[in-house]
Amino acid sequence: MADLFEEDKRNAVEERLAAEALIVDVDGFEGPLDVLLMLSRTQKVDLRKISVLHLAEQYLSFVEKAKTLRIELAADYLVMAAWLAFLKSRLLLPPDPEEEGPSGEELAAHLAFQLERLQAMRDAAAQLMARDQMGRDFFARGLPEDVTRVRKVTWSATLLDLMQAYARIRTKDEFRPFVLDRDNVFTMEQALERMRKMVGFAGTWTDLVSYLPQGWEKDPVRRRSATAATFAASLELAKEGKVEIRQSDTFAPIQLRRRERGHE
Amino acid sequence: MSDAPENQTRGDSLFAAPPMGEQERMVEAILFASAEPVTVAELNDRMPHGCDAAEALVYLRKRYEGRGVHIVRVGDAWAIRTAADLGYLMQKETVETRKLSRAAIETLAIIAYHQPVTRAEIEEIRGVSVSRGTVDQLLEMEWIRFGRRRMTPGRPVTFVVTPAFLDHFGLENARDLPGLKELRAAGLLESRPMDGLPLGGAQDEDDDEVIEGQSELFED
Amino acid sequence: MSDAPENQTRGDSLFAAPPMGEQERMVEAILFASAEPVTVAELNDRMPHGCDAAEALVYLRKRYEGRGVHIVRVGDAWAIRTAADLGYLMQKETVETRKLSRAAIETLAIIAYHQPVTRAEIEEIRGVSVSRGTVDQLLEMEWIRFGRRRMTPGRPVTFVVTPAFLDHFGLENARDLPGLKELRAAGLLESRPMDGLPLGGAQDEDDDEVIEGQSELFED
Repeated sequence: MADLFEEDKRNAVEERLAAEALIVDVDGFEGPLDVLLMLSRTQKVDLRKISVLHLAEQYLSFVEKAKTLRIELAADYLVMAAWLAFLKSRLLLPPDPEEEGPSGEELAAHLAFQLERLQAMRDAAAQLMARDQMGRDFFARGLPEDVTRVRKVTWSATLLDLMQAYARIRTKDEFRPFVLDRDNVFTMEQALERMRKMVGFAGTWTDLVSYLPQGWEKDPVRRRSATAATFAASLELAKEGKVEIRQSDTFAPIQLRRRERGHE
Repeated sequence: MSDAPENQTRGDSLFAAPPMGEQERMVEAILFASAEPVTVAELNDRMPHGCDAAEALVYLRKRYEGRGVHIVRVGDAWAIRTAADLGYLMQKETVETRKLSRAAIETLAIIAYHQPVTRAEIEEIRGVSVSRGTVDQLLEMEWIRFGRRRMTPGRPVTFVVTPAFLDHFGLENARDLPGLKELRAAGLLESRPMDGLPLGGAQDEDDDEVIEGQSELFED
Repeated sequence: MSDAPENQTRGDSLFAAPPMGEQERMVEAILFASAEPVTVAELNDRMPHGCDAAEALVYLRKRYEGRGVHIVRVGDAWAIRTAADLGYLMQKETVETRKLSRAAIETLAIIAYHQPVTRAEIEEIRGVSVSRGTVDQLLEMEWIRFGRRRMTPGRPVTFVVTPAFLDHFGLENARDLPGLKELRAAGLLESRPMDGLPLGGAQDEDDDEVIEGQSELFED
């Protein structure tokens, strides 16, 4: 008996403290559900057996107290108050068969479920945080050895790549006639100019080779170019009627001489 | 050892795998070298052809029982962690974790126990809207991440906990959360939507998600 | 053990030291979690009063003999390190296959067709200078090597292809390379005209290549 009395007294004190705390410290609550959960604890019963009617009354008086203390309550606290006042009337009045939607009991049961679930999550959170935690109770390797990434690059190239590359270079070469080395080229214009000056003196058959410019006879490249140019020039001169050309046999020396006008 | 037949089958492969004792050493070396948990797949990948890291782990785990460090499982990965009873020796290594707000801790617990869970569902449970900062903080700590979108109108994103969360709290698995079974048995992990209650922050959020039955994430 | 008197002196202290097995666990955990090697003095400092870290280290060291990790001495401090023979597990090899650059393949082709060939000759044929990186790469791949020095002024080095090159391209001999005529017959010379512009240039990664006059190198 004495124990019970003691407990009641203690409860009363706790309740008072809690009520004071919530009024003074309303900002500390995380919304109406938090307040309801806090208030429900003062009922000292299993959350499943909570009296939602009583809870609604507790909440409404909490809001009243807050008003008298001129504590500004956020809108959702007032919305909850209005809803709980409605729930209270539903619970007190006999059910209206015309009324649609969930009954007062159903709404109360759901509120009780929500409170129980929130409490369960808070307990779970506390249990979680009470677990051994890494970096506090147990530790990972302090000196991890990095896995060195060895990147091995294999280069791919096929024989075809190789041949195409080579072909590309060679093709490039074949299509670069414009940058030919002029030093080793004797043009037909040059040959023509040279021969015009010389043919006047060529009264007898003379080998074409003797018309090659000085210094172009030895080097095969220069010789080829000079020969071709001189030959082309002599054909040009023949066309103009300035010279006559003859060749006794295939691959025999080509000879030319001045064409005398009077011979015609 | 009961692994003789196992070894025999493995002997059929082209290259003989190293003896199990060697494999155990390899797993030991790799786990010691890494601060992060290493998956069995990665272990097998790094070990020579034909190795069976999972089996080697069984032996290694046994070997470290009762020692100063343990072989622990984190999701499908494995790591070595110091024994929790020796934590007091590690003041030097202790990392000051940022103090989490009550809202953050509650939100984390709700995500862990109800995952995958939408923001609206978290708000329904807590009865207040969840601030962006809270979610951001948990995301930044890499304790939660986005899960799949819920196939409901608005396709809201869901949140789930990460392997880093499991590692931090020494959980092998999300199913090992303390009291999970009891909570489920008591029906407290169910979502029971009811219209007309002025609770939850869902209405003030952009995503007016429809709260529906909790999916069975822990049933796998 | 010769440390019995030591223990006795310490036994005089107010609190009995934990059993040696426990001390071993402690050393194990501290060495594991510490970011740097730990001295015996520091170990003793961190462990409960009356502990003998040096002795615990002896046991712990023995315990790890032949394991995947070892207790090693670093200066006058101690650390856990991977066994040397398992170092290869700490490497992850990623093989990447990349296509040889155009500059490299052209240089390689010239060396293959004209070997032994000097760098100046390669440049003459390509019409652009050959970057050091390109030659180095081919040398590193062991597809080309230095040949004899050319007996001309400056004694320039020459390049030749290697057996590894022949092996890679499935050639018995560099002379097996198809000649210009065959290239043409195979349609490989049917490239479009060049308008006198070098084909390479733009795509070559050695962008500082200088276009030079073409020479008569092909008059062989």
